[in-house]
Amino acid sequence: MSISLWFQRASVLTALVIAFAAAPAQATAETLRIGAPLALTGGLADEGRKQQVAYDMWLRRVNAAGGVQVGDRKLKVELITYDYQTNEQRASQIAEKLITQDRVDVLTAPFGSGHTKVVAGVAERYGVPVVASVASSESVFNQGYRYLFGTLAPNAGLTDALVAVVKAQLPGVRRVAVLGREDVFPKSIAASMTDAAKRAGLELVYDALYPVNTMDFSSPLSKMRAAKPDWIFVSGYTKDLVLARKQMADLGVSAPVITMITGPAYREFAESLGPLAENVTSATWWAPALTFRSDDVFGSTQGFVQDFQARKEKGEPDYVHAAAAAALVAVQAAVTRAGSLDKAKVRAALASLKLDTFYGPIEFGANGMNAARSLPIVQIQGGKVVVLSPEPMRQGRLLPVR
Amino acid sequence: MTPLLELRGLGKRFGGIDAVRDVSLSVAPGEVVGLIGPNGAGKTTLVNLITGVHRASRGAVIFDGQDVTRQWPHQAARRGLARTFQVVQPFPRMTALENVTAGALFAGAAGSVAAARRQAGALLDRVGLGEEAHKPAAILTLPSRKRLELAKSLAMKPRLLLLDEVNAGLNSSEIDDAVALIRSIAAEGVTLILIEHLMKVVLSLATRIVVLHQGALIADGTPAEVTADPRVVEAYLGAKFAQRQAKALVGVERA
Amino acid sequence: MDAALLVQVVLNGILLGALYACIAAGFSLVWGVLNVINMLHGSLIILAGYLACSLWTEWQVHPLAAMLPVGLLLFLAGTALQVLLINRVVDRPVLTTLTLTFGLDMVLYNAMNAAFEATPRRVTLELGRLTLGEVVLPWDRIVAMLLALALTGLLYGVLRASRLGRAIVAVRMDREAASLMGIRVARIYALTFGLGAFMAGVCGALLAVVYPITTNATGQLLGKAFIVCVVGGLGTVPGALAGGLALGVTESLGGHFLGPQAAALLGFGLMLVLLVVRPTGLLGRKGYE
Amino acid sequence: MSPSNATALLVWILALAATPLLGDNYVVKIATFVAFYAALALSWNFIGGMAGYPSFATAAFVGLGSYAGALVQNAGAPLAVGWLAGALASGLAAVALGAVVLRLRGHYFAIGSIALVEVLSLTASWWSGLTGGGEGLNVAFLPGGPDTIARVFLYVMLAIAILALGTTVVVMRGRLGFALRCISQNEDAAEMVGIPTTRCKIIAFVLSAIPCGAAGAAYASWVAYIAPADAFSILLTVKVPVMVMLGGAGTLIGPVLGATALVLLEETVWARFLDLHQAILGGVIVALIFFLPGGLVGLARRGRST
Repeated sequence: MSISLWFQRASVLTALVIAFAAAPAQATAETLRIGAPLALTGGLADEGRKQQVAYDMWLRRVNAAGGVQVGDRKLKVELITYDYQTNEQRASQIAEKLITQDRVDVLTAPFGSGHTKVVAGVAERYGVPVVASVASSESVFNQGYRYLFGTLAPNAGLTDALVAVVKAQLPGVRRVAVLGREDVFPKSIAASMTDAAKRAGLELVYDALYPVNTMDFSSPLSKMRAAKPDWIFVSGYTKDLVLARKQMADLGVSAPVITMITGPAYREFAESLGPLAENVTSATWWAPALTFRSDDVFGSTQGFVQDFQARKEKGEPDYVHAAAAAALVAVQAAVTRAGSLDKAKVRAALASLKLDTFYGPIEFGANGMNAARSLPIVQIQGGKVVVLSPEPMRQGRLLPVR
Repeated sequence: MTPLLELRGLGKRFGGIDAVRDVSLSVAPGEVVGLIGPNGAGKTTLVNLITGVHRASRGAVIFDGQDVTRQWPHQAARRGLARTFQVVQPFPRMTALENVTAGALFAGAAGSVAAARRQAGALLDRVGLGEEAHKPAAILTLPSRKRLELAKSLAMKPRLLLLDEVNAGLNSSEIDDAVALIRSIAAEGVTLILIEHLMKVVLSLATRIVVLHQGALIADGTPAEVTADPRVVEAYLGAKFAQRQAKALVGVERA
Repeated sequence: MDAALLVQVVLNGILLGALYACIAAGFSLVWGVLNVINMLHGSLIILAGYLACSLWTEWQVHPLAAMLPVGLLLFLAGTALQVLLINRVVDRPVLTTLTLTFGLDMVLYNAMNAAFEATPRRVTLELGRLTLGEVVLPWDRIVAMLLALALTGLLYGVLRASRLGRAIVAVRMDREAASLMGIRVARIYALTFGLGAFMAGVCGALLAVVYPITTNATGQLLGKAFIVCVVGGLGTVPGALAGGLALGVTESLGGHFLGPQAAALLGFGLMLVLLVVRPTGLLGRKGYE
Repeated sequence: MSPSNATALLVWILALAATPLLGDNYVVKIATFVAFYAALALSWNFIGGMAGYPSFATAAFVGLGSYAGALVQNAGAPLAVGWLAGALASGLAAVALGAVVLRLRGHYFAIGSIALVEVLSLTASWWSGLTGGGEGLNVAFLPGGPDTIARVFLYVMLAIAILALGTTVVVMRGRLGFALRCISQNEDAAEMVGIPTTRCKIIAFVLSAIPCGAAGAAYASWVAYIAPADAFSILLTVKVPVMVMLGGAGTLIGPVLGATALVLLEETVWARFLDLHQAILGGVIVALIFFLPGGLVGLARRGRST
């Protein structure tokens, strides 16, 4: 090969790598820089977009109010987002890019529980606080990361509240069937459910896990029908739950109580199922009907809901929107309390935070998870999400499925 | 002298058809045996059984005293049992030189790739493909490809070489060159089995002729005996050929 | 083990298998005739599903009525795609055609994500169910069974009787010989790919009733099409039907006796065993490399 | 190996090795991924480029390496032992799976190899007793500051890539390389000239598995958490052959060039076009098929021969 050609190729390679070295490090006026890896494409694109909307709602309110109070001055907030394509390698690359090139002060976590752990691993090494908005399984917080926090309360809180409501309002329910998805959150919530059911003296008549991209539930449902349950509990993503509910109707599988974790909390669940969604219950971390006293940038739960509807978004916000915005509310409070952008101080402020927000009280426990508290149990009645508990915000009674 | 190759009651069934039925034969080292018979008589199947391409349904193949019935083709090649293909099978995107080098490197057990390459070069010159050494095999003409096949087989340092219609599709002058080449190979002591339809080639090279018909051996003897055998005439040679042959032999005896 | 439950499980398997056959039919045709692995097939089905959902939500067009128009639309798109792009590499090695269709799939996937967003949507229409004593059969899956039989029958008829069909079979058997007989092979490839896309379209429209349509289901559909083709065998029309039913029943029984996770493993296990024992598949013919 | 190839590869290695001095940890991480994918591409080249068997089993070996490495490390073994365990596990799996899948050719082999990825992924998620199933598996979190960790894994991945490179050179120059080229062009003729085709194919498959297993194990320690869906990624198993085709299959420098080009291309395209990047990347792959049949190396060679 002629020398010129060789030289050409070698220099191209070197130039490419060097070009990356001198990445743009813009020097800008001092601002609070928050990095947000979002799944805008790939399997979690749907949920990623909700986080994006929630972050933007908070950002508009904060910057409209002049920024975040840090010590004696107010700093504008800059939100840097990249699409990690629901891909683990991309998530870890983006975490590194946000920390080293964009020099963010705080990170929010991606939607996927597994991907949250990957980002948290990178952030822990740099000592950058990460506030996750949609990770509620203990297994996400079991690596002893000191810089990882999550606004969702642990799963056990959900299932205990659920069992309490059902035992109180439908005492006849005895036989429970549990079908969980073999995935971080759905699997651990299914396990909490079986545990809560046993503790409450209910009889577990069916307990199984289905693989990640299941296209058919007829065999587990047929078996479940033979077990004649009073209560059918299914966990998974919206796609799985819609398919399962439809196939239950197809195969004549039913029970007085049908719980699908977190299906009813999403607008798409009721939209995709229509009449089949009636009286399906779920536990969730937040519902628009809950009214909380809040000293945060939204003022109140209603303030948050009005902001959402003002953006011409369809329907009402769900727990993903609320938890995502709450994560940034917690960051704002921590930065103000720490009075500086120093990461260790912000972490300490987050760890000792006690805050009432539109989303509910936020108090991070030892492992970084938001403390358990009475979590709302909801049911779809007449196509709308109705809160069955906790007591002060109850809107209706638990109705059995026809 | 122990035979180099011995077939004992060899048989092969494909579904309902008996392609080869109960063939027993032995070939001594240095012999040049012509294997003839009508199309579909099972000649190529017999070659495939001997070289391990097909597994025999019945009987045994003994090579150099060793039972090789269940051998893989590459084991046959390494034992010095080489064959050419009726439809030539080169490595298309490799040059002629590399094709022959392959033979020398593996079955021919050359010390290194470089040594194999040298041996290949010499063989290409011998078969008259010297100038086309660096052309890809795919673009060679049919006669050149046939010579390439021969060179590749020689590179494998064979003790027994099965030539499956190596002259098919050649014109008369090309056939004469090929026959001369095959004669020189036999002269080096390589045992040959010639599968041929061209009686001219068989008669000029073979010291013994074996006739296969519908999967079974119907004759095994000297060229003269076989061409006179009525069953062979009726099955394959045809009456006209037999008479011409008889007249030619009479002339030879008288001269 | 009461008999009714076992009958139910087997029938579930057969109806599921019919769905798998619908999904795989177009894919098997394209692979069989063009010897091209069409990675776009899953996205084409989902595209048809989105179209059926939009027709339903905007103009209340019943998906069963939407099947034909959506199918024809995809037929045109498929034919165009084949003529413009795929025809030019159709005789290149497997890696090339597979990578090409993988690249096209990324483009289509991104376009659908931008146009329709990933939120799962479904035609909220309950076709109800047929109850025979203890056994229950959902109507939408029965329709899928009828569709699978119709598609197989249509294809069988077209390939057997029509001139186009004879040409497609000839091309499948030996491309060079077919072109020597005066068959414009490129045109046959275009029409065959179009026919494959048509079958994806029809199946997608029906699927909009059975499954929530979302872009991240394309991979699963493709995976099932792979298995069905290998199990059923390429090059034969009933191959997709046989493969689909075999896979459906295996997954249903596997799921019943060993649990849902085992069902998926069994599906792939069945494929691997058949790949080795009988690469031409249950009904396939030899010489199908 | 021609001098120009050797120099180009040396420049490539030095450029990657120098990134910790030239840029921040993000650039080091990109360089580490370039080395990671170069190792995978070079491994694929043994079975896909040289033997002509279009394998889509890369993700199966990477995932298996990750789990084997993680389990060994969690059992207390030092890092390097974990990585060796990953390499060994994938190598042994390649022997067993190869004996099954390598009996197939063309499309059937391609589909069979993809099936391996799915089967291993489903097994990992079903066998939750050992692997934590869908919940994933934590891997021992390595102490050390971000800079040191970034450098450690850059050099580990680079070392694996260099090992794969060295093996490629040795194989291409020796008998095995020649045999694999014969197999890829005409397997029956290869058998007839004395090449034990089955054994050679399995060796090529094992060679294509070992670096993947090591890279998978190293990746697990680097990321400190693995889960079935990401460890056995279908996207990766298709992307690696595309990289080799982009560079030029069956050559020495092709895989390295292809891996580097695609990783850097993804970086530039992805960062600039937030929601169209996947379509653009798809478009690039389509363009590659039409305008670069022989890959970048083919382009260079065509440049030279005209």
